[in-house]
Amino acid sequence: MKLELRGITKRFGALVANDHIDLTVEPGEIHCLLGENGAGKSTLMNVLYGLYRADEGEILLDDEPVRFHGPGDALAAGIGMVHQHFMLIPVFTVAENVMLGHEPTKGGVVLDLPAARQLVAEISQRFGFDIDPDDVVGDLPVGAQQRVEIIKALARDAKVLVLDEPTAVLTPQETDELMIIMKQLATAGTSIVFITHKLREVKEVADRITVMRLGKVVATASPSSSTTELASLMVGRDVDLTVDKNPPTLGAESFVVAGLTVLDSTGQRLLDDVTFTIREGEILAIAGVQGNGQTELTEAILGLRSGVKGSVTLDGKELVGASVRDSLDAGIGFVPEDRKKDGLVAEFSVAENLMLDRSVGEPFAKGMNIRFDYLEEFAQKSIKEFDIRTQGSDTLAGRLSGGNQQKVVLARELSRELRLLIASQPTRGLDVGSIEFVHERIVATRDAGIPVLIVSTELDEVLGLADRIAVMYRGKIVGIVDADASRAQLGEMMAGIHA
Amino acid sequence: GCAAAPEEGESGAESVDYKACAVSDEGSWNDKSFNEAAYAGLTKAEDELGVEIADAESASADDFEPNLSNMIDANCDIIFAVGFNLIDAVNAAAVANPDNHFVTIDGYVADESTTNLKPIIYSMNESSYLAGYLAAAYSTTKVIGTYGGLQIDAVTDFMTGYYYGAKAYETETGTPVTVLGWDPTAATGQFTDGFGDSEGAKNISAGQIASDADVIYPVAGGLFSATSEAINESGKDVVFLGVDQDVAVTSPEYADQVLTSVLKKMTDAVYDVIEEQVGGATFDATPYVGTLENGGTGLADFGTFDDKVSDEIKAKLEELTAGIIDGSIDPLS
Amino acid sequence: MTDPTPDTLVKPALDPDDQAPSRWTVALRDIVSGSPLRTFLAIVLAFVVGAVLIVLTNEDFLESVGYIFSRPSDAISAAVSAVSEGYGALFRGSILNLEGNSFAQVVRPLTETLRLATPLIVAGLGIGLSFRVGMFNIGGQGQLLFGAGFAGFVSFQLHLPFPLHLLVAVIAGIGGAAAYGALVGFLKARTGANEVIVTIMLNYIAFYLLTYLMRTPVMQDPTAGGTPKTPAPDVSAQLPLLFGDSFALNWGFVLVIAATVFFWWLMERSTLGYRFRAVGLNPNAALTAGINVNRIYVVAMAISAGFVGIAGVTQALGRTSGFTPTVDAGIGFDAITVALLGGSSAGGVFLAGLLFGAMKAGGPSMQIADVPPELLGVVQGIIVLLIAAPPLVRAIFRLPSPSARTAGDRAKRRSAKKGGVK
Amino acid sequence: MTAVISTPVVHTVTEIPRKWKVSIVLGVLSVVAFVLFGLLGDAREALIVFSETSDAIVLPNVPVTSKVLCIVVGILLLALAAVSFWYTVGRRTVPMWLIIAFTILFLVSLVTFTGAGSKIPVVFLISGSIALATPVIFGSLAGVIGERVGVVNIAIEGQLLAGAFVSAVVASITDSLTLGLIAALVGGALVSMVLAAFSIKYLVDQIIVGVVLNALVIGITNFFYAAVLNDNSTETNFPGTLPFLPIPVLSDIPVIGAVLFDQRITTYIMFVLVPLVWFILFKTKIGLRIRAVGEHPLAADTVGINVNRTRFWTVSIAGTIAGLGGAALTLGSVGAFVREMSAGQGFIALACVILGRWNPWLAALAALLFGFSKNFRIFAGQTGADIPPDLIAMVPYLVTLVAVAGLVGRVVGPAAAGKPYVKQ
Ligand SMILES: Nc1ncnc2c1ncn2[C@@H]1O[C@H](COP(=O)(O)OP(=O)(O)OP(=O)(O)O)[C@@H](O)[C@H]1O
Ligand SMILES: Nc1ncnc2c1ncn2[C@@H]1O[C@H](COP(=O)(O)OP(=O)(O)OP(=O)(O)O)[C@@H](O)[C@H]1O
Ligand SMILES: [Mg+2]
Ligand SMILES: [Mg+2]
Repeated sequence: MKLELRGITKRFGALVANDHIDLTVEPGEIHCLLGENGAGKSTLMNVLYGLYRADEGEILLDDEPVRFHGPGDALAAGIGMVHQHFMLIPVFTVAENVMLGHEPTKGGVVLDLPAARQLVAEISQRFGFDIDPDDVVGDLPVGAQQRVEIIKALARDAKVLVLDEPTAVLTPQETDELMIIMKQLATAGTSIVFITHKLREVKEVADRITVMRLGKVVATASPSSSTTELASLMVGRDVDLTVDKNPPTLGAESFVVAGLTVLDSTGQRLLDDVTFTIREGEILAIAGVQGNGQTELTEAILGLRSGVKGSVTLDGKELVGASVRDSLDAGIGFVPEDRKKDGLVAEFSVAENLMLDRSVGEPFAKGMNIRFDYLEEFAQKSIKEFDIRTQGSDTLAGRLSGGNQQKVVLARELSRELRLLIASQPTRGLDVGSIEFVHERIVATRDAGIPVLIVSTELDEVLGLADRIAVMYRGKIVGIVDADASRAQLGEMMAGIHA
Repeated sequence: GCAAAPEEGESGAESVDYKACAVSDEGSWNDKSFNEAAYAGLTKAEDELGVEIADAESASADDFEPNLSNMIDANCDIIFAVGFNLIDAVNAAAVANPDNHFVTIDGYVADESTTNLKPIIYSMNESSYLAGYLAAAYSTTKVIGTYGGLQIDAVTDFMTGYYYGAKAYETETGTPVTVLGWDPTAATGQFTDGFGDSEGAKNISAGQIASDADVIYPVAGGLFSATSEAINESGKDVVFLGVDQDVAVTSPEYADQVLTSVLKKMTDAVYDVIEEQVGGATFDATPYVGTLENGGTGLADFGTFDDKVSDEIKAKLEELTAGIIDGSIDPLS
Repeated sequence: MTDPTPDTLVKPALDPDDQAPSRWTVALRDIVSGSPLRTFLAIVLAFVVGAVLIVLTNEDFLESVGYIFSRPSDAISAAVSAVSEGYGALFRGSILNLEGNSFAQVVRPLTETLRLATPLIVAGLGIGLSFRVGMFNIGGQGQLLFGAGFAGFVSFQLHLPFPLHLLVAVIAGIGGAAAYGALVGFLKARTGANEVIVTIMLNYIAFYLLTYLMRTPVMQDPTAGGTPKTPAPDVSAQLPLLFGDSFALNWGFVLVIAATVFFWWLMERSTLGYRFRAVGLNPNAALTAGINVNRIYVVAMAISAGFVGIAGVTQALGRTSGFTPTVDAGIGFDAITVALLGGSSAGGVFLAGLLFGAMKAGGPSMQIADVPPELLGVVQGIIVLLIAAPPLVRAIFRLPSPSARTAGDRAKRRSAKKGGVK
Repeated sequence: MTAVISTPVVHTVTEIPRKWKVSIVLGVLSVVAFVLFGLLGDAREALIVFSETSDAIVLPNVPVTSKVLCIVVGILLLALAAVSFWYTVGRRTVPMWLIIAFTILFLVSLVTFTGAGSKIPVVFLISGSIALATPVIFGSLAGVIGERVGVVNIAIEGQLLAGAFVSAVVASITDSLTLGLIAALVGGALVSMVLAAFSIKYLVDQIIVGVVLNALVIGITNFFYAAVLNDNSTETNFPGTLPFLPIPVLSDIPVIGAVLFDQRITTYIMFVLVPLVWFILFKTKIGLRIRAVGEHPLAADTVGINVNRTRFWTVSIAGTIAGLGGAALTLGSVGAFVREMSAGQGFIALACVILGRWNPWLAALAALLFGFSKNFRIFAGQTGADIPPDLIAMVPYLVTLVAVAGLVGRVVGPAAAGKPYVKQ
């Protein structure tokens, strides 16, 4: 089926996420949509899918204008989508997830579960997926969930398939498998829109490429274009993602993690015998596909988890069993991976957020009273030093852009006397300018002789920042390598193959 | 809506310049029982004497005091505080407003020197004793039941009399009689969660019926309707006894289950007090105690059950009445 | 956006499934941001609905509707007089009694309003505090009963000289209620039990427990004859009258003003209040920032219940006679509506408590004017429902949407034109 | 949109932590039953009464020595507790059947102990419990459905009260019990619709709307009770009750017949609704969609399910069920409406929703347990057991509290319950 978008505009308040976007996808074509974080790719596809209502513009399928009032209409018209954030119901089985919305029934009322199972089995077999229809989706690894999403789309016989950053959660090997499937589908006549910002993938599968930046289509390119060419189209200037830093000046091994294991309430090992050390003045980066225990690792170090065994020492002080408060007092600065959920109180002002982890005693309080004058002074200083773009210290943190929210968290965490900095996904969702700033601050912290632990799923960031790299897979550290390791080697390690 | 408009200026009995007011205990006037009986005295005075009346229901104990003081502000000539729970509030009001006249029903005077507060109280154990004897005699299973709306003296007074009346039958005839729902020696028994708890009342009644009770004495205001429902559900031949008013008359829909009612003639007492005052009598604070002797309390007639109560029993009840009046029978033992 | 997979991991302190922040965020923002105009309009609207109910249940009006076409003026005048009599009585009972014979009689309604508002305000503060920590405390009734029970116990079982006795009784009441609140916080923190259900069950338990104790020598008034009732508090433990014998208003009101100021300081100025607010708005972030969220739940519930306990204290000690198990007089539940209406802020709750106190004070005189005071329950419900749903009030009165109107946004737009905030 | 996907890694389960709580509770209770009711129990005789003399088939009364039976049952309880320990040691969860069997046996022991020296009317104990549980079961079904679709229904109390009020008034005025029942459906649905509209359209917090609605329904019914019903109660508040509809033959079976087959239409509806709601939720297309909306509304939206419409109608229909519960309070029990007669049963229903883990069967069982504890108060009061009545009255609430805090604790409900769904 041929898909055509004409002049699609979508605003979120004052923000124009899509600005008069035109896009055509021919039948059987794999069309790549390339763009930085926040370029408006997902928004465009959500408009196509009927999830968002466009402010302007029209959609044509096989040259017929269509109007979608909701995803139901889009699905009926043959559009399938694998969403960037999976749209699976964790407590349902695979079969239930796949049939949801177009359930086979007996007599129009009672679910026909065998029929749904049959359908899942058939599709799995056709594409060589190893999926059991009766597995509960929440128990499946991410890669398998991804495949369930694809089965969902295929089960509805999608003529146009949108894949929104499907590779973000996949290992390189799984990515390769996915690309093969995409090619299979395209050959069978399905039109595919493939969203990513990984240039290698684009070059491998795309028939055509559309590049978006800041809500606009900035170019249409062919896969033969060079990587740097595509990159500068995407970013809007020449890119240099390397981080400027001097070789490390290493001090004592002040941070030691030994045999750290985390069990969840059902007894599963989320973290399995993790051991590493970081020296003063060194950055250790944890690489790995999302969901392999990185979150649990940082949370266990901070004291946010129960069921922790093993040992974590900072400057010789044991932190397993200590409270979060104790860990912070021991000198840990912590930048959580999800700043909105764990880093900030959105309804607090910038200033109030800056004292979140020091609400007792000096310097922000005197007795039970908050020292508002000191707080204001501190806030002004932080705003200036960290270039936080806000109307004032009393602006609510939730109203800041993502990058500035991150700067608030950094300003807070770096303002204490640190003995260890832990930063998870420090630049997720930030623009290039902010990324550079954050990287600079992290390197400066290292250069001040503080051990730094970075967790990032972006290989570029890991390679740019790290002095050493540890790769995690299924809760274990697969290996620790030097910063000059090759992408290929890291890729294999991320897939669980030992270096 | 096309009816003709009425003529202007119709009004009731010629009016006198006297205002009688009443404040209820927690609960509404239309409780088919205690409050209703007292309130009826007020409306009777309105109809027959032409006095002006005003009333206030109390939703909670917190309302007693404001309700009373509003009545004082509303220039009431006499204020009836209907219910045991109002004792404190009405005593305080009487002391604070020596020029107003108060009547407490079921209450007492806390301070001897108070001369503007008249208690109206009843010896309900006397008539209840008769009811207990009657119930025991009427019962074929020789199991009878009772329950209260709250475990307070104003309620258990009824139940105790009932218990000893039944036991009197037992001693007299030698037939063992089981009284469910109240044991005066241990002071334990069955009570609902207040006078509005019809669900509880129904279940207590159902439980007593399941244990073979065939006469039930609900001392719980209007909750007899729940007992009636329990009787209907059981499909058994069970009767109950009314309290306060003659239930067979005031709620005729239940007449075929009302063996008799134990009367607490508050309507008359309230009316009499107002009538006296309107007639110009000086306010007399001496307590009025309703007894079998002065007819303030007693059994109603047997209504539809008249022919089911043998003359023998009727005679016996007369005899007991006389005994209680002359003091030879103590209804509380 | 919700995660596609549930976080089945259990963090030590926080219920992972307790997604309270988002829900609470929305709710609290709604509540706390109630603009005065909207509140005013909601109150007006609720009284209009009340007027309609008065008219529809007025006998004269219903009679005259029967011949509305032959003489419509009757219906109209009946309606007008019913409403004006009803609301006139409300005014007379709660603000000024212009028919009064003496100054005292004229202004007594006002003091009655203050007296009845006293426990409502302070219980509302307590409930409001729990809201701001992200807990839904429906246990006002039980906490009030505990407060009254403990204060009462001290007031008639201990015998001490005047100011000391009163002081000890007040502290005992607050402490008793706070202990009860701490239990709720502990159960939530420790077992993850839903506090809505825990507090409701504890309401019943407190009621029956108190009733039981009032039948035992521990708390029974020996003269009450079987009735569950306490003895009168010793004079040395009673809250003294504020303006002499003509007015029932007592020092409890002053205590409550002090409590209101304390509440303001606690929530807006103190570090503890800061942590309460942080936990209420985003417990995850608070936990990550080293705040012991579980301990905050326990402490906050204790303080919340302590405030409600003050209401119990004024109920128990603001009288010369003993009290019964119904001493809470619905205040525990009304406090929830007061807190919602007052936006859980010190000033808001104070004003909301006054409004509800006025309605309570006006009830009896409405009754004399033959309008059931139950009407005020409807009016209160409608007010709070409207306050809770700002878009609805805006729709009814065609107010502009606030999103385009806040000062911040105007400033943002201005600066956006200038090329962004630098 | 920086939502973070954090998927726990799946590994082979190594050490499931042993959860002792259930076993310990059962252990303690079994020892209490064995020692207190059994060994130290009452040696008097209790007469177990299975049928009325008027029944079609009369089973003989069975006299038992209270103490002996309690010892026997106590041994069974100890055995069950031992089995539960065995499960826990083996790192397995104690199965539901065991907990249910234990509860029933414990109650048997309690009743036998209390009934020493008097009669134990079995039919009254069971059917009384069912009668007291009926409104709660209706309410909890409404709660289960509402939370399953993502709307927390604190307004069950208000729905019960509204259903009770309108059913009594309509049946009374029209003289038709059928119309009264229909009115109850409408009344419950109306309250639900306000709840749904405010929480779905106006995005007001669901708990707040629920609490306010309860207050409002109490206010409105109190007002009309005082302003209208009070003055002419025979016309407006004297509906009578629904007739009993014994099912021929079946109703003659001893005990079971009286309990299951000789009931009012409201009770029969309840018997049918519990399995029906379960079936609809878990076996039908609409049920799958309802649960999807309650778990992950956005995901449901992406497959073409209209989330808010599904929520609105599901909650509204659940409201009709709660409304019927209200009718069960009036037409199905005592007839006339009484002020605030729901008396907190809506909140108990809410507790049953959680105790029953959002499952209609378990919620109904929880409600039955509550009904039994209320009924036990009546039974104990009648046998003259000398426990202070105020303390017995406290038992149902204490049981609920202990169950919610002790046994259930941190259970996971529908993930999106309580959260509004906003579409861009
Ligand atoms: N629901 C929303 N409300 C407000 N703003 C939004 C919403 N969704 C997206 N945006 C904003 O619109 C812009 C485009 O977002 P979109 O998700 O389409 O980007 P993207 O190109 O898919 O980025 P990424 O590669 O990170 O997925 C961003 O600035 C984002 O913050
Ligand atoms: N809830 C909100 N209310 C008001 N303004 C908002 C809100 N959220 C975002 N904004 C404003 O909208 C603009 C765009 O925000 P957005 O988060 O999309 O920024 P961004 O382009 O992703 O920036 P960054 O790269 O720093 O994340 C910012 O100016 C921000 O202040
Ligand atoms: Mg995207
Ligand atoms: Mg951003």
